[in-house]
Amino acid sequence: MVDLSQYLPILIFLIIALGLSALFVFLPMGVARLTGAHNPDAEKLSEYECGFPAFEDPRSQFDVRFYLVAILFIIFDLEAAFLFPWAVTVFDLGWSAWIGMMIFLGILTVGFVYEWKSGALDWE
Amino acid sequence: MQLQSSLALIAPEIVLSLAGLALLLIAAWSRNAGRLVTILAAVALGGASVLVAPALCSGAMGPDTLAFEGQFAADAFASFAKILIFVSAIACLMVAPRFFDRDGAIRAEYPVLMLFAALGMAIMVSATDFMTLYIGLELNSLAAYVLASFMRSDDRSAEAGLKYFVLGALASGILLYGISLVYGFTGTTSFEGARAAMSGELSMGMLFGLIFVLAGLAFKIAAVPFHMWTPDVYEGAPTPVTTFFATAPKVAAVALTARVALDAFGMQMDAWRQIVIFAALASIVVGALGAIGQSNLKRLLAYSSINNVGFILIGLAAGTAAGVSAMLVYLAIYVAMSLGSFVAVLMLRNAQGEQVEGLADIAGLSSTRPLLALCLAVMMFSLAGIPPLFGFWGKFVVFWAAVEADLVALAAIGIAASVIGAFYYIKVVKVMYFDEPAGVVTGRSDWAHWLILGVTTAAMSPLGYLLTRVLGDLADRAAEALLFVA
Amino acid sequence: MTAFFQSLGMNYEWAWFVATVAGILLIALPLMLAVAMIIYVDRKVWAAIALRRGPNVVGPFGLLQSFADGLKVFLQETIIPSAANKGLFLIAPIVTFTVALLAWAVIPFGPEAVLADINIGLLYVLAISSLGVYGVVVSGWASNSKYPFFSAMRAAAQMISYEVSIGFLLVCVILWAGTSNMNGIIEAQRGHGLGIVNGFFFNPLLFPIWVMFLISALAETARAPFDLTEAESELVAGYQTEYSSMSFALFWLGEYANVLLMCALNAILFFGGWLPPLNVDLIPWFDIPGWIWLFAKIFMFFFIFSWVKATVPRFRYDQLMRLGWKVFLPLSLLFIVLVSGWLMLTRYGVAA
Amino acid sequence: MIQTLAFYLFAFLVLASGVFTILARNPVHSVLWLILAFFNAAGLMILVGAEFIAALLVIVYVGAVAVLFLFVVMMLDIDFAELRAGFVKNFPLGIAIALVLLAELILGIGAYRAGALELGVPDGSAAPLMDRSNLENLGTVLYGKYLFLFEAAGIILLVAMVGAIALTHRGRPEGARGHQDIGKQVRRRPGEATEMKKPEIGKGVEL
Repeated sequence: MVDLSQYLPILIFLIIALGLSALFVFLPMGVARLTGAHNPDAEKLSEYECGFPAFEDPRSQFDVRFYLVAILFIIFDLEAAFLFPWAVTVFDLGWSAWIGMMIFLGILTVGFVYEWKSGALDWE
Repeated sequence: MQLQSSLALIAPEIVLSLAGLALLLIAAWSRNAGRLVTILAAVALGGASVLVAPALCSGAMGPDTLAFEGQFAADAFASFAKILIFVSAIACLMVAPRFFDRDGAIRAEYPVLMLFAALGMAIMVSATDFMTLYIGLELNSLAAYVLASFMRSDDRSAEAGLKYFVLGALASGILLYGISLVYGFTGTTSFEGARAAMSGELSMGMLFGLIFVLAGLAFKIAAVPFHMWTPDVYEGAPTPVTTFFATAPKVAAVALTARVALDAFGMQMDAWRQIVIFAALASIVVGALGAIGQSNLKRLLAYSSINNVGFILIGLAAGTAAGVSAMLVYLAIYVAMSLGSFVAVLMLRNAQGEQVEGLADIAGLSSTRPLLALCLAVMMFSLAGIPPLFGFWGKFVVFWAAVEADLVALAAIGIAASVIGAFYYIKVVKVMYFDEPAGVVTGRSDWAHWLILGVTTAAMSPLGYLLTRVLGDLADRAAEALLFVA
Repeated sequence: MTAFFQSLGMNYEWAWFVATVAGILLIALPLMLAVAMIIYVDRKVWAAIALRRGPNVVGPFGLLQSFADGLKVFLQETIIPSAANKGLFLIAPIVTFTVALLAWAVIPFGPEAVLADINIGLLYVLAISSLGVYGVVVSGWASNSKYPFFSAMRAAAQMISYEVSIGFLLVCVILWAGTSNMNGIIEAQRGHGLGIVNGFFFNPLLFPIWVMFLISALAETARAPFDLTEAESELVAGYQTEYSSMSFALFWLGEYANVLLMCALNAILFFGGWLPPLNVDLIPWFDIPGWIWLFAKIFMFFFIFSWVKATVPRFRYDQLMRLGWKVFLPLSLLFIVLVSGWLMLTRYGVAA
Repeated sequence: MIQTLAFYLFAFLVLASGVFTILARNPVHSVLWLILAFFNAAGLMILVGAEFIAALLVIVYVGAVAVLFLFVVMMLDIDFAELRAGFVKNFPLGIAIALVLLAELILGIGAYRAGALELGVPDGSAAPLMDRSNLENLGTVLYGKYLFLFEAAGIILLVAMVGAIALTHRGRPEGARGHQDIGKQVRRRPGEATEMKKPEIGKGVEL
């Protein structure tokens, strides 16, 4: 069974950590106003581009390969997710469970080989 | 051992998976093996059909056909559907290379995805558990989404894939909601358990679960009111893929719906019957009316498929063995007609070898390509159900089953609507035979196309009546296997 | 600790609450202190390898250098670029730092000294570390500037690529330990090597896994030689380019907290965590508290991290992706097959 | 008490972030709200005792799926105004679906109130599992009874992989530069790359 009392500290930790980091971000902003370090001007607030004014929109279209990596990541992440419950039960369930997982891994390895050979993993 | 008997029962599926994996590896290693992979995929499908056939001929049914603790049934009903699915998949593989030749050789992913789609459908029709159902459905759908947008440089194909995907995902979601409701209220995902739990009074939750499951499935068979994706997807997808969509998945989804309705929800026939009757009538009417204004042949055939689904559902609505048998006979005839008509469309090419799809472009086809025009005319008359042709037989058995099940009104409305439907089929024939020749269709065709068109035309011609005995016999066995538990 | 507060006259609930908060602060505050000191150590190690002196002005041996830096950034102005997406721009460092702290909740410092002793401890760490990517991506996007954006995309692809193989490697450890509870994994390593050595690294099947894990850990935390996200010759300072003041410092703190976390994971998963290195009572070996052993091991791994950074040149991006997808992924899959097959043969037996 | 409080906290945050997912003007904000919703849903999962599902929700949905979403919305130039227009056009459909889902919800609550959940008669096989961890319970069922479906799920993942590559990946033209062949580099020997020459004084080297 799940012991919920073990999760409560995580929740409290989350709240404290959030508070702490928020403090770190916002406190110096307040302090800077008090000390007079806060002194923005247009030049200072423009984005950095090696000293030039920016000459194009930074949010440009990206190589489709980044999407492909993300999709493949989802698939392999799911595969890993299937492996976790298997890893703790396979020795109770015996060879059928082991062989079952090997078939599963085999199926995805075929996919992986296909991926590799079709050049989806190549970057230049 | 139990596992071994289970494995023996899923032999066709194992063959398909292994073939799919092996072909994927071939595809990975040589880029230009598309044609070879297509042939091998067709061989694998043929092998799977052979493996499936004994169960159909012997009329397998009962607990011996159940595999994996009742998650999977390899009975005669599933076998009937599987053979139809595999045969139409083979046909769609045969017509593909010529089509894709136009922009470079066929890519090997096409046959591989086709194989996996067929595998998903085989799992669907054998599902006796909601989880098997969902897995099979998703396997089929996922492959279908990719196939629909397979010509990625073509905007229409990409759009078709996207539309299919978004609406398909929505339908899957609805189906899942339904399944979880059924599971929540019956405490089981197996059809058998759901049937037992529903034998008493139908609670509100179960009813809603049932409605949602049927709605999700109605999307997959493109029955009204969940048909809106059909014309766009059929038009946009590459024509061989459209041929596939119009045949195999329809068989699988109809068979699945029949199993869910008669097995899992079998004790609550009154609850789903009204839904099916409504969907049947609405599909017939919307299909017939929608087709009238269409100028694109693929769109027109899409509406025709919606229309046909209505007739198929009439068989299901009867809910008897005769009804299911009639439904299966109709399905078989429908598959042959769809294959024939889509292949005929595939053969329409202009001088540059590009596909021609407009209704106006086939004007006067009878003078330029008389044989093709004749075949297409046979298909159209058969789809309309005009007596000497075999299409009539399908409609006849379905209406007969409905009348026997005391659904006289349904049969009457169906017959009336089929008369409206005949209008646009005959319009196509009129354009081909009596309009001024447009002279657009001049391209040559492949032998594979002629073969499929010839076979289907022969089957739809009055010669087809020679098959009624065999077909009816097999369909009866399949129907009996489905209703065995009942 | 709850018992102690109860003895002060609190009822159980309050005692538990105060004890938990105290425990959290006992993790979070020393961690920040440790980060400050470890940055100093880092710089000293590089300096030593490069035959320099390193920080030596502020405080004795320059020990207070990090605190001086901290004070400096604290008093700086927080610049928010006018084109930036202000809310997200400020949230990004908060996310980075929070996530870096949060993973420490399940790290065991001793047999009893763990804040949250959950069954899925290792999965929790994996889940939390998969959140780390958001701080980077959001900061890069919110800055609305070219270099941060490029860097964010690179970082995201890099982190997710190596997360895949880290996931598979962790499965091998879970297979051998039979549990994903952190303390359970440590206990499984007691006397693992010939009954003497406490640690999975001694196992010939798990040693290569440790090596891969160490390298993946470098990549996951974007440490050299995989620090392409802030490759200064290409991307200025990467996703931190537009940041200043404490927001900038939070990225640093988070980054080093993550590095320490990875060192701790190396120690816990492969080197016996809070167990002494050998399962033999040489000196009053077992009387030394567990957390000292753990800290010593963390420190050792941190030294390896610095050492690598000081000596290995930076990878190119295609080489990085190649290593992740074409080397580690298949290898880690292979090791899952090997490890599970071997364990099935030895634990379950051939008959069945 | 704390459980109830935590439930309301998570439930409120799920709902609120769900609403903001729809209302946010900027798609990137929408995705971030969605991530917050996933995160809180994971909290809810922990409250019902499904810790593994919670971990999966974070690892797979937050850690993987949402990253892809973020990639897509960040890197595509999306016309926000056009998106709005589509929203208005599809509003009736959306309302219809929302109403249907609302009906589901009410039914679910109604059924819960009525105590109509008749979960069948336990056959005893599931009972001993309950004292084990979530991970073990799930593994026992998934790799025992549902092994067949698990393999089929593997094929679904394979199809997803093939589909993703077939639709997005374009093979590079032959001879594209920049591809590194590590094996070739390692095999290379100094003798193949360099040539020792001793030119006479006053004469150059013929290349």
